Amino acid sequence: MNGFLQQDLNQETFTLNLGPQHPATHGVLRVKLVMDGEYIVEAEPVLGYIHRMHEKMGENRTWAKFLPNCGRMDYLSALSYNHGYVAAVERAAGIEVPERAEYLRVITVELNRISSHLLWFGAFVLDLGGFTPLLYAFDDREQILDLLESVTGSRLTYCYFRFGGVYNDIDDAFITGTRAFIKRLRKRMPMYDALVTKNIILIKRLKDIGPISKDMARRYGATGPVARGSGINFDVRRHEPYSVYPEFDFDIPVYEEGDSMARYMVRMDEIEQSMRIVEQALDKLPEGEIKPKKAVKMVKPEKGDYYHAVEAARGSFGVRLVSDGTNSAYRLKLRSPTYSNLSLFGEAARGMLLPDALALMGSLDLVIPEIDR
Amino acid sequence: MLQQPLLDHLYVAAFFLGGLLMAVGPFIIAHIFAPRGTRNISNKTKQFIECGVEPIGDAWIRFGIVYYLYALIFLAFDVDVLFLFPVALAYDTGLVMRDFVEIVIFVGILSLALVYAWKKGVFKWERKTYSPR
Amino acid sequence: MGTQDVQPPIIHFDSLDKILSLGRANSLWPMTFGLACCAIEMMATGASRFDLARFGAEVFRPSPRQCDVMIVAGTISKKMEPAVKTLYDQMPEPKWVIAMGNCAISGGPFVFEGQYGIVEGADKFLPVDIYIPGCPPRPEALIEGILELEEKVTGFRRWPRVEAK
Amino acid sequence: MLLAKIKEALSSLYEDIQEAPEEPAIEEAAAEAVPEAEAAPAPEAPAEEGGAAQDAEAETEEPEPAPPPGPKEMDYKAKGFHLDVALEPEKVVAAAEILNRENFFIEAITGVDWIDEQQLEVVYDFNHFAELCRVVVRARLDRSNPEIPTISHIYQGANWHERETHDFFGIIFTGHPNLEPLLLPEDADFHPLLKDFKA
Repeated sequence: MNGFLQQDLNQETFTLNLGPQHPATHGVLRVKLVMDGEYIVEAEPVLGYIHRMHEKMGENRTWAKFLPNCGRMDYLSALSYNHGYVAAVERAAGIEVPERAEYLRVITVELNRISSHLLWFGAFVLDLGGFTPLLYAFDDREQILDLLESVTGSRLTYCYFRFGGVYNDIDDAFITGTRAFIKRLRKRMPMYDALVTKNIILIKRLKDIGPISKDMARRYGATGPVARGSGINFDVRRHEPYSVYPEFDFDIPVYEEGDSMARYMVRMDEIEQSMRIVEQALDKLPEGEIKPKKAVKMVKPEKGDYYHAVEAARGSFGVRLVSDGTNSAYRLKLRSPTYSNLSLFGEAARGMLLPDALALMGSLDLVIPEIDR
Repeated sequence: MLQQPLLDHLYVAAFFLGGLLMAVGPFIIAHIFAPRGTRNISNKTKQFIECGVEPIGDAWIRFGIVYYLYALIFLAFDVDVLFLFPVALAYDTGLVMRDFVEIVIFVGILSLALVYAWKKGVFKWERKTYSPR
Repeated sequence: MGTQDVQPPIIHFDSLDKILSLGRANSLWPMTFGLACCAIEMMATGASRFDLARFGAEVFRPSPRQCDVMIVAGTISKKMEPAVKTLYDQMPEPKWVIAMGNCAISGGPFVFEGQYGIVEGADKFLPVDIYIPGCPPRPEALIEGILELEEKVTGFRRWPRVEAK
Repeated sequence: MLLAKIKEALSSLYEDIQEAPEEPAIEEAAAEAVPEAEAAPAPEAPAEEGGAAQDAEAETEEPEPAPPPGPKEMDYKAKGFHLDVALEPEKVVAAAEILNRENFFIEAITGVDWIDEQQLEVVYDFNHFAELCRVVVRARLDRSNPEIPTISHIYQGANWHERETHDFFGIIFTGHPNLEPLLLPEDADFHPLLKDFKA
């Protein structure tokens, strides 16, 4: 506890470990809480319990060998991470991507975003005490996993994108399956809305809990639903258009209140927007190649550093790669959104009740291996 | 009619023993059938559960009075219910009206304690800030 | 290694052990101990489609005192190793360990020459009973692992074995 | 246009290197396709700083033929960022203050180990919520004792980024509140991402 002496308070405080093994941290995040009764005096997240050296592996593997790692950083929206890394290398090496491959990328990334938001919805309401929504949300999520598994081959840690295209083409079964899934999810969302969002207990647990002001979000570099919950209209798909996103019309849900309820509503609305994107992408799906004619074996981007950002489910995921002309990265920096989103927890949770701090942490939608990399 | 009160006391004693058995029974069963001791690697079996890491500092500190007052109110009403059990046994043996009035007075006086605590703000759970924060 | 020898229970004879192990095998309470990607597959196994409850193992207890099985689901980093040891010690006997996923078996995809951060495999410091390969293993694989553990506890397999046609 | 304003504001950092003045290199701002102003009210331009806009070009100590020091405009399509500002380590705090006034937010701090030039490089990524303008501030440090002032008092988000860069490269951020290992175990004394790191 940096400089926080016990004697400062005539009311003794005690230190509580919201430790690595805790149901509410959804992974191995440890938060050192200095508590005065049930009120948090000081919260300091401790990271590194699942540090898996992704950036070190980026340096001693060739560009193509690093692809499986992308799916294992944020395994809930793994395809966005595939997209970020592959697009960064394509920008560095100047590889063109055929039109149909870009559409397939957008379809699978948006489906992955829906499955990530569904899992967050189930786990978040589980943190607040409701167990049943998790079972419903996982039921829907399994439908998406079936669809994505038929195309990519894996359920969670996808390695579907290649430099210059994608690995596998989609067939009619996938298209009809996706349309059926969207119709089914559209019927279930009003049920979630009625049962959970309008539930007085949830509203009481989330309204005005963990307010994050626009300035605090900017000073900490928070992006994604956490920033959009505080009134910042920042979405990398719209702000920094990449791939074929400019061809779809979807709007960015932004809420001004900045409390946990706002962040909750942003993600629930985003599920609807992602479904709109998938539908438009399926309607306008062009024919053509999904991979470059000659397979891209040796990727050798020229010297220099490049940056590419994509909108992952949790915020702007950026890849900064420094290449020295060889076929492996000289330095690969992975800017993970939850790293910055969580860094404001220390300031935001000061003076809160412990259960409210858990509601705030759930609304930040944490995936710990993405923070520790 | 000596047996009737004796019989009643036997019932109460039987229930008391049943309750005791129900409470202590699992401990005895667990102690008998479970293997004794547990394999451990870093001798941390006896350490308090703190999500896998060393607990920092000590939990025996002075904490807010609010918790104590809450417990006090619970205790008052717990004892209140305790007295109602024997009354329920001997409720309509004598004059019904008398018993009813007695119970109302008994519960009434006790709920006065509740009103007093309410006025003193025990149920308002806001933070008692002693520190000059 | 502070291994304390585990004496047998006070009342302890063969047919009683059979009955107790049958009960224990069909009510294995795992600990909520998800480290990484395998934890999501563990949650999916506990959720509605794969439903671990059919095998009595759906009660995920957060506290180590109340669980029988520690499912090591994910990568054990060097910073997490003391915590895993502490949790294992705090579990009451009889306890079992399932190493779920390649990371828990051998460090998985994060083993490379000059790696400084992870422990290559849970069996470096834990007595592992069941290994479930996969990265992440499918929920069916985890259920097969639970059934395998039940067979190890009771000695016979109650559920039909899936024959690869 | 935010890019031109920030370029001019940052170039003021170079004015104090007064050596042989050359004729300033004229770079007209490449016309970017900046998306239409967002619904969020664009930050009103702060009072225009004084000081002539022309950059007093001067030799800096980079060994290769020194390009005119000052914010270089990059082609966003090829590189991914708009402005590349190479500064001395002491100037980084001033640059962060300028960017903070313009409501930029910090995206990441990256350490790069140029072992053959015996230098460590710290790269700061700044981006803006309202208009697309990614500014990259980089500073080169001597590899033997890498020291750079911290910017965590301006951008609190940089606190963790700096601790992580210290973890991986051993760069000392002077003035940082608690520069302990963040991702590595508490007692870690090795810096794994250095090129000469042996496990």
